[in-house]
Amino acid sequence: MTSIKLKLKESEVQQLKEVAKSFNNEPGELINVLHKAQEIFGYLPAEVQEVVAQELNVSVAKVYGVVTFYSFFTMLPRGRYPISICTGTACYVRGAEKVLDEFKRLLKVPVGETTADGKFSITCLRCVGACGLAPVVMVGDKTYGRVTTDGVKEILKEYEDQE
Amino acid sequence: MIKINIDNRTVEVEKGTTIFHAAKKLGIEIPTLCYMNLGDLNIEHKPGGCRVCVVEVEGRRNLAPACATDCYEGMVVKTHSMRVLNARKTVLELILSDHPFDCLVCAKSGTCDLQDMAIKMGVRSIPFQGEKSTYKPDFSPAIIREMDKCIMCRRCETMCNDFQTVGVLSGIHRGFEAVVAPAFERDLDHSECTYCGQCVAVCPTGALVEVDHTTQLIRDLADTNKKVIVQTAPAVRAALGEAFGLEPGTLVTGKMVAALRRLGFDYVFDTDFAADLTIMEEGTELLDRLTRFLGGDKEVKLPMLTSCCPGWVNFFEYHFPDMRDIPSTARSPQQMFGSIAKTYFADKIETKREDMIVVSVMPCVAKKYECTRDEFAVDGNPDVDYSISTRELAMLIKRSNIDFNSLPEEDFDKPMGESTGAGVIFGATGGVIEAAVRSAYELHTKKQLEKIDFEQLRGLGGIRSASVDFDGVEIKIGIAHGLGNARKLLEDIKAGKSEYHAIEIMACPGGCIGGGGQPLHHGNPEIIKARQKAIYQEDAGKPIRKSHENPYIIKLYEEFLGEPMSEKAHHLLHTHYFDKKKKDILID
Amino acid sequence: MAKFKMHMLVCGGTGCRASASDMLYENLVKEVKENGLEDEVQVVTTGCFGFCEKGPIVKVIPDNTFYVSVEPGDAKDIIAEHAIKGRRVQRLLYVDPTNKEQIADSKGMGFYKKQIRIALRNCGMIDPENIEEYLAADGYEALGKVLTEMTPDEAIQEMIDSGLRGRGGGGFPTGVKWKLAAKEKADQKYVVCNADEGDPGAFMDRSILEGDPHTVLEAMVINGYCIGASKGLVYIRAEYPLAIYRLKIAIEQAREYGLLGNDILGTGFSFDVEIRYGAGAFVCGEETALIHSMEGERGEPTFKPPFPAQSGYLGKPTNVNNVETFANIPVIYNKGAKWFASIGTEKSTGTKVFALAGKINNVGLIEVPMGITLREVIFEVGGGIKDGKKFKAVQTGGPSGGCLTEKHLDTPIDFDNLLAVGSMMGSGGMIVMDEDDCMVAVAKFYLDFTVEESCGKCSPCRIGNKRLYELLDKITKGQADKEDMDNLRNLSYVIRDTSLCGLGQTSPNPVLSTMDNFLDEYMAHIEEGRCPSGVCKDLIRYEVIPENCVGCTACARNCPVNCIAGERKQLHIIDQALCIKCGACLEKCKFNAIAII
Amino acid sequence: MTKIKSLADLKKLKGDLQSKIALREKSDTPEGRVIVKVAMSTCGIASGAKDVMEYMIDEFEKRSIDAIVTQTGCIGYCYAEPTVEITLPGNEPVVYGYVDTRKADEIIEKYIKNQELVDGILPVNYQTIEKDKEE
Repeated sequence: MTSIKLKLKESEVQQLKEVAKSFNNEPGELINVLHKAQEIFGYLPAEVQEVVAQELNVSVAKVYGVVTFYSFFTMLPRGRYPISICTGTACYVRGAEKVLDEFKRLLKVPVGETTADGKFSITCLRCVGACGLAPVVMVGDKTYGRVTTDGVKEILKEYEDQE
Repeated sequence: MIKINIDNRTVEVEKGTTIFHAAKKLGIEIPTLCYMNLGDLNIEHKPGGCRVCVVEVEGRRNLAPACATDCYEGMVVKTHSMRVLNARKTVLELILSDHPFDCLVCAKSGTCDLQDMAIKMGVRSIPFQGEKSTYKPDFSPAIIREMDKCIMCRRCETMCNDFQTVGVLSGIHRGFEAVVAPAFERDLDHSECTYCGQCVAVCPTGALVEVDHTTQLIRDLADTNKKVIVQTAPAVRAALGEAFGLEPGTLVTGKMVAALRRLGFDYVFDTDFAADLTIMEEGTELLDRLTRFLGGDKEVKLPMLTSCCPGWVNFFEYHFPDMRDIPSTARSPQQMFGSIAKTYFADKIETKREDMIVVSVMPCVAKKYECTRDEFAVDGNPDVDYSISTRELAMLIKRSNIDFNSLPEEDFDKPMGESTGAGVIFGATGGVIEAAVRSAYELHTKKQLEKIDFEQLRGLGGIRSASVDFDGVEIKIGIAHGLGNARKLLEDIKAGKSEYHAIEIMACPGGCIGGGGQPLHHGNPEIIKARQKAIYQEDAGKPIRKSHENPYIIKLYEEFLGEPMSEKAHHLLHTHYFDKKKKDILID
Repeated sequence: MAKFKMHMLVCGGTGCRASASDMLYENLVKEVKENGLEDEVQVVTTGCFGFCEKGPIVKVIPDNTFYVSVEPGDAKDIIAEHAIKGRRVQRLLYVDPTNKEQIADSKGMGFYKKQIRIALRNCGMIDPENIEEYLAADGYEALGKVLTEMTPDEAIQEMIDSGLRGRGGGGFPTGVKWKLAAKEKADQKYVVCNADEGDPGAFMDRSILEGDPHTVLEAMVINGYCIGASKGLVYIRAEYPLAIYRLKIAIEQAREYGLLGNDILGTGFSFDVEIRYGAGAFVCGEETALIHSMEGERGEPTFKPPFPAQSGYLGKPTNVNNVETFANIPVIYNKGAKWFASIGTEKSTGTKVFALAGKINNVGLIEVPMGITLREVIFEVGGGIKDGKKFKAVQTGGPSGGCLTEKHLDTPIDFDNLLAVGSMMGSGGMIVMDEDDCMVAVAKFYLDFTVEESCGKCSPCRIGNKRLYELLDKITKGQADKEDMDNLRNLSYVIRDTSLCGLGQTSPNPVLSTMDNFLDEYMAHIEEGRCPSGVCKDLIRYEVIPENCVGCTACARNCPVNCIAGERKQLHIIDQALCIKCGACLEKCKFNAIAII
Repeated sequence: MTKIKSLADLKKLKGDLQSKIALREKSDTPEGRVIVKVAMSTCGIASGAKDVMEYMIDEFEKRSIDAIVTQTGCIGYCYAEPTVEITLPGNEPVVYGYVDTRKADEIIEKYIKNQELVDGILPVNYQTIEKDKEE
């Protein structure tokens, strides 16, 4: 754990406080508030969790306990183009693992991490419910179906030219 | 009432009784690692997580956790069928497969529930090998966390959150990675931990233990240049015997003194002496505040809160810093003792402060932290050098080849070993306030108390209240033990709803007798009750039972301090509190 | 404008193509041309009819003639007889196996009864973002009927009579569950819709919410009326943005039309629905865990009793049903419990939606009556195994279910039968596996899932599943011995016997069922160090077959670790020490010169 | 929209809506309108249903075809996404699978304009429950 304290943008903190208020600062709304917080900040660093804890009057440990329980919440900033590879059963039997390996090989980062340039990050997720298109890969909100190892290169190419 | 059959025997139990308790009625001890029930203290923890207590219930598809399954009429239960024993042993082997095998060098060895269970189940090898959980050990001033040894019973979490409402510990991550930890897996030192030690008191394994000062102590005792002085807290004598196989509630004051002397302490003193001193200061402060209040002073802060419990002091510094002017400024007995020992007594025996080591034996883990606070040191030399727990003392006695049970009864040394019954009852919830009332009443009314025992202040209810007639003035008193209960009283004060004049707060269940440094109660609330009884028994047997009548206290004021709340007393016996609430959210 | 008088639909599904439908198509086109019918008869290929057993299939429009087992040579007759003379070719007609009657018109074929759409009735039919289309399709009529014509007790009785069982996995009778919640006395009760579809490979709940969100809302209001609740909550996966979006629209519209909110349909009954988001925890499909999650806690299950019906959300009586269960409910009230109970089997009434996936041709959502056999589902509705491979196993019930084999194919599907053969209905995932799937690796895949999704609260699930996974891993690496098999089995039994919630109680099913049905595969790994399906990386090698290698260099160029050596037009060799067994060479080789050994 | 106040209101509204939909489908022209339903569920959209839908709307306008295009949920043919259902006036609905813009163009030109079937029809292989018809 890094000891360098992250500085949050005041406007974003304010936004988060508004969100908490819109949920009546109810401790029971913790998960809803965390969802919104992740939308605002992109991820949930310790500092954000501290604000959430303060606003909902729950212990930071509890917030952290909840954040680490659910795989949807992340404490690491994701890449500008977060790549999610579905590793649900349908995708698994149709070769998701090979697709995942190819992403890892080409981007040279393990699952859960972001490339040095902050462009791509790789995560695995469980079934997006598009099993008909297995194996499925998502980049941001865009879904790619029937992805092959060859297709991996093409997907990356789409984003490499940007920025 | 319903009838059920356990291991071919019938028992009648009330509706809502679990299999675990029904079996107990038949003398069947179903093993468990996570279940904990502290009866009167209103702490029941039954997550049904360890699955060691599983039993076979006829007609049920899978095994049932005895701790969480209610009995029903006609239920047929088997607690040691082949299926049960195999499952129980396998579950235990699984737990052990994710546990370090360093039993021989573990602080908990011999008092570890997991070790006990492995012996009981006859585990001879672990059929499962695989990844083990590893965590960075966490060394705080009072508590050591070695989460490799955590078995996820979550008792600590319940104590920290539900009972203490401190909220430092929480279950984090999930699945195999799940463990109990402070936020962001930071060290306790960087959390809002009060060091109350209740997590340590209930931990079934060596995952949570206190910081061990015994080696340091042995070294200091061997140093001939040092005068080593020990003080023992009231609750220690009511529990130390348990470590030597004596019945809970056996008073071992005399043997304890003898043992300490044999260990090599130069002076064996009593924290009770300092407790009497605390009453002089705190009682005077209370009377002062009351007099001003009754005289119409609107500025005066009431109720006054006691301040002897270091866990409690930490608690309000973290959680209610804006109310830190309400508690008494009197230092705790441990610190008053250290302060007087290293001034008044040091002068008496003509020893320099640096050559004196003051050690305390405490039922407490937070005391280890308290004596490290900067404000309790002079030029970096602490008033109390370190504090050892009742458990550490027991270990030390054993290590030093002392047969505790055959020791003679000996008396404390003078002058700081002389105490009254009022000092003794500091060890139980309600005791501090009772001691204060005994003195304050007489000092205020200038009348003799007819009845010294204030039964209405005793008991084990989490929040208790009583009123005492101070010769026409009704003084309302509140008592809370457990920080969760304290929180309720504080919130009332904050909301202006509190009617009390004085409130006693102790962090631990039952007060110091249930402290985090005591021999482990292994979830048996009867032990705490027995210790409480012993405390009041010691009080009843004392010739002097009111602090202000302690001749050595009187002498101390005459020779050294002057008056209670004098400038010197202020300097040596009072303190101030800090705002420890974290509010440093950085904004760009 | 060219208008054909006749269309000939030739099945171009993979199954039929395997039985030469391509040639049939060509022959038909040729015949049409030769007879100069180009302007009258059009021949087109279609997707799978789902009747692959009797393929290739030709359907003639407009008379709906359905020809089965048509061979390429039959093209001549079909054109000559049917197209020119207007007479059906009798010998190619389908014969009903029950009464041996020839059926000419496909509409009369029992085959179409294989799928009945109740829960999915509106999916793909109406615009999910337009309440008017739902209303036009009998929407909210069941609600009107229940609110104005039935007492809560009567409505619950109707539900009990229908025999509907929870579609989320457990199969608990829905009406009975409602009754339990109804009899509790409380100032507030809750209806919860479990839309936290976590079973990998199942997506019917998402489809229903995306295609017909109002049906769920309507059912929730009915549920609320029955148990005396005025608040409903939908607990939905945050990973389903479209479903959330459409559900929100539906809630808004229902409020606008007064179908949610106060005094619904002037009956004085009030009910409203809120959305709660899941955050990616499979265990939250378990009701107590789901409720804790909705309360903002870690989604750890708690021991039952108390059941949610007694003490659920915020300690109040709560009824939890899943999306598919709710989707059936309006139809039950519209058409009656008796009608519903007439579909399916005696103990499992109605239909079940399955998500067919894996090595099957027609990956998709199907809704079939209970009691249909696995064979019918896989080989008829599902169109058989992909690429003409051999069927090996079908996994039902997701990570809680088991792998069933050839010998189970004729088992009628219902809650109890699946349980009896070591699997379970689960939420309706159905993953088909072929000869290329290693069953030990499949079991390991599921355990990997369970290990990741275990909440960690109870020891057998937290540590036991990890150890199960490690034992399986050992087997797939060829490092296990027979004792490990004993440990694997004992551990599986103990985890099942001692775990706190359904997740752990069922997590060993994939292991136990594969051990029971594919013991030889396990033993091949252990005794021979061999993976019969050629899947387990540590037990296989990629080798160049010298006779087939032409030295095209394709493999060497595509090898990610450059471990293939060889000059152009010369034999290539794989350096086994460097090979990472990614299989790229095998994929790239056009000459069958690379083999898994 | 005013709230529906009673069951009678609800039934009346349903009747109105059904005829409104029927009317909408009839259009002013004697032949009636072409009804196009695009399956827009997650998997449909992921495989490009949105592009297909937009393309068809544009093309209908360009080619002056009187059609209404609506979105709908998943029909279950996940393997063949995107899927589009087309109902020509007076005809049974026909579902096409694997529809991309090129295929859509072919469907418009051949099927919609000329009632010429195009390869890739997905046969209906399920039963629907009978809807209760009002009066």
